[in-house]
Amino acid sequence: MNVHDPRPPGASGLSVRDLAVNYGPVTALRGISLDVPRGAVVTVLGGNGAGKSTLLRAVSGTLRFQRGGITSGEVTLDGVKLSGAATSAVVARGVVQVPEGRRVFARMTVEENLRAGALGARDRRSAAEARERVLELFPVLAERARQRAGLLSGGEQQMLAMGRAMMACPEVLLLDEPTLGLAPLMAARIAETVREINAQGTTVLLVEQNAAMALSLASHAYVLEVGEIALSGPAAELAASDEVRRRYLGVGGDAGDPPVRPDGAAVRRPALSRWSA
Amino acid sequence: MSRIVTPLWWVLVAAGVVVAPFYLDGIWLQDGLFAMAAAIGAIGLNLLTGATGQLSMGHAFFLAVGAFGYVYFASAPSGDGELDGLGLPTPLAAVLAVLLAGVAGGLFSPIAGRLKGAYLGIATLALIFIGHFAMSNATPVTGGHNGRPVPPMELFGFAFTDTPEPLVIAGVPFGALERLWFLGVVLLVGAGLFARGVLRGRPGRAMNTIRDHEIAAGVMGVPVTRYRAGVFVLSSMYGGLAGVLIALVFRQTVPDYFGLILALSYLAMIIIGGLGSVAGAVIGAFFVSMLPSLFTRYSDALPLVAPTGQEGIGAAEAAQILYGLAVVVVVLFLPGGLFGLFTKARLRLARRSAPAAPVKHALTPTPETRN
Amino acid sequence: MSDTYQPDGMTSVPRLEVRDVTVRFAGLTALDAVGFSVEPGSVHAVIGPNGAGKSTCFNVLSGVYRATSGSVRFGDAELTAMAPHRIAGLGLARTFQNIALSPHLSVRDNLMLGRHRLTRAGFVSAGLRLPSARREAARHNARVEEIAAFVGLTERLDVPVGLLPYGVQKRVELARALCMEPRLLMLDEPVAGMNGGERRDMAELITAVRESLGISILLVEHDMGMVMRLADAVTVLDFGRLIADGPPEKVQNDPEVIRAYLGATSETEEAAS
Amino acid sequence: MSTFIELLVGGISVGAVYALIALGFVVIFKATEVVNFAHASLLLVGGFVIAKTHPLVGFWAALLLGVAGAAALGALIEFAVIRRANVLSHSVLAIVTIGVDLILVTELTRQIGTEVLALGDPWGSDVLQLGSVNVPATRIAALVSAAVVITAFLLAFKYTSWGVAMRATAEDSETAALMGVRRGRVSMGAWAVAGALAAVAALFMCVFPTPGLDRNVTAVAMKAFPAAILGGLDSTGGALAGGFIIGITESLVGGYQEELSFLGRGLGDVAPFLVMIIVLLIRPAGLFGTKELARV
Amino acid sequence: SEKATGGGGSGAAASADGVKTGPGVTADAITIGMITDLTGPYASFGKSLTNAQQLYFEQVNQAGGICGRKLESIVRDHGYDVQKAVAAYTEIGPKSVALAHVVGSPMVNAVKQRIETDQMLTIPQAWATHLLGSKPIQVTGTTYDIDMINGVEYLVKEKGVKSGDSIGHLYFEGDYGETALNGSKFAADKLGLKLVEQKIKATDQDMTAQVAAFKKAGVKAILVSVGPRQTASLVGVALAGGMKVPFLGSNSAYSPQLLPTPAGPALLAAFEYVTAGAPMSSDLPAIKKLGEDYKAKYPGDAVDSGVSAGYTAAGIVVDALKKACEGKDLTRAGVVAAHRGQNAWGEQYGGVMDFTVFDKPASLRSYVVKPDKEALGGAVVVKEPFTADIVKDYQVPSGG
Ligand SMILES: Nc1ncnc2c1ncn2[C@@H]1O[C@H](COP(=O)(O)OP(=O)(O)OP(=O)(O)O)[C@@H](O)[C@H]1O
Ligand SMILES: Nc1ncnc2c1ncn2[C@@H]1O[C@H](COP(=O)(O)OP(=O)(O)OP(=O)(O)O)[C@@H](O)[C@H]1O
Ligand SMILES: [Mg+2]
Ligand SMILES: [Mg+2]
Repeated sequence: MNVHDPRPPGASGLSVRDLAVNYGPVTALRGISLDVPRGAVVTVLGGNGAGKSTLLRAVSGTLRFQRGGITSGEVTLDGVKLSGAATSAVVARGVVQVPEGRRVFARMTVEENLRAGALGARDRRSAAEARERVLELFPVLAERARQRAGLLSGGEQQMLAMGRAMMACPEVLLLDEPTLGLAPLMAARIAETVREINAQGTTVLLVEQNAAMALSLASHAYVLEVGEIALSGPAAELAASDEVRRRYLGVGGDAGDPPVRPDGAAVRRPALSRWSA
Repeated sequence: MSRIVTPLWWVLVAAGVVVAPFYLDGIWLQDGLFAMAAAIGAIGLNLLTGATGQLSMGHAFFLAVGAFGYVYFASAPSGDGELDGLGLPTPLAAVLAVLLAGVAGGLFSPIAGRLKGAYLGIATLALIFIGHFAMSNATPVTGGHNGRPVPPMELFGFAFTDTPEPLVIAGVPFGALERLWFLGVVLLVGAGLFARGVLRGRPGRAMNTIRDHEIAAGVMGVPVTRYRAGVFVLSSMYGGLAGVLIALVFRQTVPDYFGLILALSYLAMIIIGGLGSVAGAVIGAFFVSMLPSLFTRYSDALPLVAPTGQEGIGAAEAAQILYGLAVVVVVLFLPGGLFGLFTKARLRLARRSAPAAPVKHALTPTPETRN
Repeated sequence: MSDTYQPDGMTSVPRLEVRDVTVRFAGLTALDAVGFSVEPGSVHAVIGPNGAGKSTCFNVLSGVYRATSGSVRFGDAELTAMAPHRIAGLGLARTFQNIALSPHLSVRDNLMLGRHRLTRAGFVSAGLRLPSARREAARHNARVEEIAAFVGLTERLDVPVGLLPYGVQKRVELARALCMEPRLLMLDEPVAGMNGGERRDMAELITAVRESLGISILLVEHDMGMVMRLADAVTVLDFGRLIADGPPEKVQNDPEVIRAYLGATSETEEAAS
Repeated sequence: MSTFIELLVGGISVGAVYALIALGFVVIFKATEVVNFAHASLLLVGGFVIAKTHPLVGFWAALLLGVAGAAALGALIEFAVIRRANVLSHSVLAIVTIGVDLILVTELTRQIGTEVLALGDPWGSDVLQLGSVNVPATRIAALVSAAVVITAFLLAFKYTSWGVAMRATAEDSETAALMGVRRGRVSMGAWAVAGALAAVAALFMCVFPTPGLDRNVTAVAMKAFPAAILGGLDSTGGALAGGFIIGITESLVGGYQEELSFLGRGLGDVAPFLVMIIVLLIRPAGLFGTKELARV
Repeated sequence: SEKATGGGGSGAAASADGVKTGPGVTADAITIGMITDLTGPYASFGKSLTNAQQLYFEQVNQAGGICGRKLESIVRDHGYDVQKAVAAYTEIGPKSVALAHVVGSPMVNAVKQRIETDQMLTIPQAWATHLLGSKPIQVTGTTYDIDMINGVEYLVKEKGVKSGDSIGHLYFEGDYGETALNGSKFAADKLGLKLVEQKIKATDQDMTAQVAAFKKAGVKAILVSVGPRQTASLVGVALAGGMKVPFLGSNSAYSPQLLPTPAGPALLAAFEYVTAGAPMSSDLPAIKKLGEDYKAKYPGDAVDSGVSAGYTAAGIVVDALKKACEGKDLTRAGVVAAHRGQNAWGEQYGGVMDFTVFDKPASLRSYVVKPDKEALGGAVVVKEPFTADIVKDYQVPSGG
C-alpha cells in the first residue's frame, strides 16, 4: 500500500496538488494531492473533522462561504485550473457538489428545489431528461412535489439533495456523505445510483462514513487524517487492510470490545451515579 | 498580572466617575447623564434583541411610558385642573413608573411572545405610532404636545435640583446636574450588574437558546413563549428606568422626543457596542449619544465639519452620517462591536505579556439568529 | 443484556405507553394509529425507512408536534396535550437528528441549559445574584462536570460548541439530554455521520448510561448492527404504520421488515468483506 | 354615500402607491431575507434625480434616469454592504440598512435642503370625474403602474428561473452557489429592481396631490411597512393587498375623523398600525405570507 | 478649575464702568445666544433668522456696540430635536445674556423652566399661546389665535361668508394648530359659523381625504394652520376638484418656495394668509432697507419671512440691552426688567408691540397677505394691519 501514489499530472480528470486550506487561523488541510480520473469513482474516508468536506469545498470553490481559503496548491480539471474560480464557474464546467447535511432549500417546494438544481444545467432538454431520471430514482420526490422541502424527513431530504444535483447533469459529481441518515435499503439504493450514474460516464468523488459501501463502489480510495492523507491505494486493497477495517468499517466491533476513540486510544470512562439532590 | 491590573483599572474608573462633577462643565455632565440613561435603555434592548434575538423597534415607547409615568405619579394635579397627577413621593413614583413600563410591555406580550424577526420588528414599530397617538391625546396625563415639567427627585429629603439652598462642595456649586450625576451612576451600575447576572445565569442561557434554536429550548424545558414575553417585560422596564432618568435630566418631558429616531438610535447603540453583552450596550450608548455633542463642540477643530451656521456638512449632519457609518462598519468589519474589539485587544495584550499562558477560546459574540 | 435487568431506582421510571397515535399533515398521514410501549429501564428502538414517521413520533412524544388523535402516557401523565417544556419537566429528554445546540455558547453553558428544568433561579434571583441562585449554580455546575467527564467532554467544557467537530457535537447533544436527569431518554440517530470507531464509542456510551442510570431509552437509528446490539425491543414503522414490534431477533427476520426496510441481504457489507 | 365612495377611491389610489413601495420591500426580502429600512433613501434618490433632471431632458427621460439612478444605488448598497455582511443574522442586516439609510438620507436631505422640488410630470393637477367622484389623474396612473408591475412580478417569481435563483440564494447562498447561481448577480439584481420600483413609487408619491419632493418624503415610506407586513413580507400579491388595506384604512379614518373623534384625534396615522397588529395577532405571518416552518 | 470658581456663574458683579454684569457680559463683550434649526424641517427659516440677526448685531457693532461692548453671537443647531435643544441650552445658556431666537415651541417648552430660573430674555420663533405668561419669554406680535380671529372676521366681512355657513379648519396637532383652533372656534362661535375641524400631522402629505371631508360638509372657506406643503396639497386638490372657496392661512402655512412647484398657480389663485409682521415687500422704510442690506450681505440666500422676523427679534433684544445699559444693569434680570418697561415698540416694522404685559400677545393687529411671484419674499399686502371687532371679547389662554 503506497502512502502516496500520484498519477502523472496532466491526465484527464480532477486533480488536486499539494493543497493546503485554512479557516482563518485554523489549518484544515495540508499537502493534499489526489486524482480522480475521468470515469472513475474515487472515495475519501476519514474520521470526523479530518477535512473531507473541506476538500470538497476547495474543489467546488465554496470555501469562502465558510471564511476559509486555499493557501497553497491547486485543483485542476483536465489540466485546466479550477481553484480560484467562482463557484458558478466551477459548476459551469460540470463539477457539481451535493453538500454535507443536505442543505435543501427548506422554504421552497420539492419541485422548486429541483428547478434550482437545473439552474446550472447547460440546456433545457437535458434538464427535462434529468428530471425524469431523478423522479424515477426517487419516486417519493414526485409524490411530494408540492411539499415544502423543509418538512421532508431527513432521508427524503437527502434524496432531494442528490436529485437536485443530478438535475444539472454533472460531469463530475462530488458527494459529501450521501447516505447520512438513510435507511439500509435506501443507502443501498444510493449506492446503486452512484454506480449507475458512473456507468453513464459521470466521474464521482465520494466522501462517505459508510466505508464498506464506499470501498465497494470506488476503484481508488484515500484516507484523510487530521488534514493529511494517511493512506491511499486501490479500494480493494484498503478494504482488506486490518487498520481500515478496525477503524472505519465497524466490523468485528463486538459489544465486549474496549471502546475506541477516533485517535485509536481506548477510553476510560468514569462512572455516572444518579443525581440526588 | 491581569489579576492586579483589572481591579486597578476599575478603581481608576470609579475615581474618575466620582471626581467628574468637580471638573466637568454642566454640558458634559448633561451629556454624560443622557448617555447613562441611554446605556440603561440599551442594556434592556440588548437583553431582548442581542441575547434573545427579538428585534424591537419600539423601545422608545417604553422610555416614554417611564418618563410620563414618573411625571404623572410624582406631580400634584395642576391648579387649573388641566393636568392630573398623583403627587406621590418621587422615589415611589420612579419605582411605579418602571413597573408601569413593565406592565405596558406585558400588555404587548401576545405579540412579543409569538412573533419574531422582521415581523416583530415592524410590529413593535407600531408602538411608536400608538404611543405618539396616546401621548398627544391623553393631555391630562402627558400635558399633550408640550409635555409637562418633571418634579425633581427627592431622596430622604435630598432634592436633585439647582435650588433652593446652593450646595457647595469643595468650592463647586452642586446643582441639579452634579447631583443627578451620582444618581445616574448608581442606577447605571445597578442596571448593568443586574443584567449581567441575568445573562450569565439560568435565564441568560435560556434566552440564548431561544435565539439559537427555539424548538430545542422548548424541549429542554424552557417555556419559550413565556420567556419571550418575560424578557420583553424586563427590557421594557429597563426602558422605563431610562425614561425616568431622562425625564429627570430634561426637567420637562416632551412627547416628540420619544419617536422613531430615538428607537432606531437604540438599535444602533447595541450593534455598535456589541450585541448580547452589557458592556457592549454601555459602550454603544456612550458612542451614539456623545457623538453629536462632541461634533458640535469641536466642529471648528474638525476637518470637513463646518461650524454652526456655515456652508458645508454641519455638525449634526456629520454626527448622523458618522453613526450611520459606524453601524455599517461595525457590522462589516467588527462582528463583535466595539466591545468585541476591546476584548480582542485585551486578549492580544495578554498574549503578548504572557506568551506562555494558554489563550482562552475567543468566539466573537455575534449571535447567529437565522432561524 | 437480558430483559431481567433491574435498575436500582426502577420505581421512579414509569412506563411509556403510546396508543393509537395518529399525526396528519396537510394531505399526509405521518403516523397512522401507532402504538407501542417502552418498559421501564429498557432500550427500545424505533426503526423504519426514511419518512416512516420516526422523528415525527419523537416530536409527538416531546410535544413539538401535536397528535391528531391518540394518547401518550408516561406513568400517570397524559403527554399529548402538553407543551414541550412541561413534558421536559416530567423527565423526558431527547437529542435531535440535526444538531440543535447553541453554537456560540460554551459546552458548559449548553449543558447547564439541560439543568433548566431542575433549577429555579429566575430573572430576579439571577439578576441580584442572590445566594440561593449562586449555590444552585455551583451545585449544578458540579453535576455538569460529572456528566461531562462521563461523556468524555471534560477538556472541551469551555470551548464554544460551534468550533467542535461534528462527532463531538453529537456527544454534547447526548450530554445535554443527560443533564436533564431524564427518566426517558430519546435519541434520534445518535451515530449518523460517524465512522465505525466513533459508532462503537457511542454505543458503549449508551450502554453505560443505561447501566448506571437505569433509565428507559428510546432509540431511532439506521445502523442495524447497533440496534441489534443495544435494543431490548424494536418497533418498526413504515409509511406511518406499525409493521412489526418485538425482540430484535424476531423483528430482524420478519419478512415484512426485510421487504420494507432491511433489504434482502446487507449487500454492502458483504461486498466489503 | 358619495363621500364614502370618494374616500374609498382615494384610499385605493393612495394604496397603489403604498403597494409599489411595499413591493420593493418584498422583492428584497425574497431575495435576501433582509427587511430593507434603507428603502426610504432609494425613494429619495429616485425622486431627486427625476426632479433635478426633468428641466434638462424632459419628464420621460428624467423618469428613466431616476429609475436607473435608484437602481444603481440599490445595487451599490447590495454590493458594498449587504454582500459583505453575509455571515450575520438577518435582524442584524436589517439594522445595517438603518445605518445605510441614515447616511444616505442625511446627505440627500442636505442636498435637497428646504426646497420643494417639482417632478415635471405630464398629469399635473388633472382630475378625472368618475361619476360623482373626483380622482387625480396621477393616482389613476399609479394604480395602473402598480397593477402592471405587480402582475409582472407575480409571474416572474413563479415562472422564471430568476425567481427560483433569488429565493434559493436568499435561503442558503452557499448551496445556491453550488447550483451554479451567481449569488452576486441575483441579489444585486433584486436590489436594483427594488431601487427601480422605489423610483417609480417616489414619482407617484411626489406628484399631485402632494406638492413635490422634499425631505419629508421618507416619512411616507413608513406606512409601507405595515402594508408589507400585513400582506406577508414574502408575498408579492400581499404587497398589493396590504397597500390597499392601508390606503383605504387611512383614507376612511381620516375622512371620518369628525365621527371618530371620540377615539382621539389623529387616528388616521395609527390606524394602519392598529390594523397591522390585529392581523398579526390572527395571522403571525401576515395575510398571504408563508408560515414560518419548523421541524426537527 | 474654571468650574470651581463658578466661571460665568450666577452671581452678579459690578464691572469697572459701574455697570452691573452677569453671565454673558464681560468688560468688552456681550454674548447673545441663538438656538436654531439649520438641519431640520425649518432649516431655511432658521438660516434666515440667524443671518438676519447676525446682520443686525454687526450693524450695532459698527455703530459702536452697546455700553462700550461688542455684541457676539453664539449659535447652536438643534435640527428640531428636543434633546439637542436642551443640550444646546445647557451649553450656551451659561454664556449668554439673552436668546435672540429659539426655533420651535417644543424646544422652548423643554427649557422653559430653566429660562425662568435664569431670567434669560428669550424670543421664541413660535406663536402659540402656551408660550405666553412667562416674564423672560417674549412672543413677538400676535399669537396664532388672534390671527385666526382677525382672519375669520375678514372672511365674513370681505369674502362673502355668512352667518350659518360652515367653514373648515385644517390644523396640525400640537401647539401651533391648537392655538389657531382656539381662535377659529371663538370666532366661529361669535359670528354664527359652523366650524369643521380636520387635524393632521406634520408628516401627512396628501390632503385628498381632508378635502373630501370639507366638501362633504359644504364649507364656504377653509382656514389653514399647517405647514406649507400641506397647504399646497390642500389648495391644489380642492381647486382641481372644483371646490372654489377662499383659503386663509396662518403665517406658518406659507412659504415662497412653493410658488415654482405645480401647486403654485392654485396658491396664487385662492390663498391668502394672516400675519402680524409686515411682508418683506412692504414699503415701510425700515423693511426696505433691511431687504437691501440683507441682499448685500447674503447675496445667494432666499429672502423669506424669517428675515424680518429675525431682524425684529434682534431689535427687541438690542433695545432691551440698551435700556438696561442706561439703568447700569446688564444682568439678565436687569435686561428682562428693562425690556418689560417698553409699551410701544416697533412702529418702524409695521406693528406696535406692548411688552409690559406678558400673559397677553404683544399685539392684536394682523396683516392679510397673499402670495406673489414677483414680490420680494414672495408675498404682498392685501389688507393693512387691523384688529377684528370681536377680539376684545377674547380671553387669551396663556401657558402660565
Ligand atoms: N467554517 C469553519 N471554520 C473553522 N474551522 C472549520 C470550519 N469548517 C471546518 N473547520 C475545521 O476544519 C477541520 C476539517 O473539517 P471538515 O468539515 O472538512 O471535516 P470532515 O472530514 O468533513 O468531518 P465530518 O466527518 O465531521 O464531516 C475540522 O477541524 C473543523 O473543525
Ligand atoms: N411539519 C411537517 N409538515 C408536513 N409534513 C411533515 C412534517 N413533519 C414531517 N412530515 C412528513 O412526515 C413524514 C415522516 O417524517 P419523519 O421525519 O417522522 O420521518 P423519519 O421516520 O424520521 O425519517 P428519517 O429516517 O428519514 O429521518 C415525512 O414524509 C415528512 O415529509
Ligand atoms: Mg464533513
Ligand atoms: Mg428522522
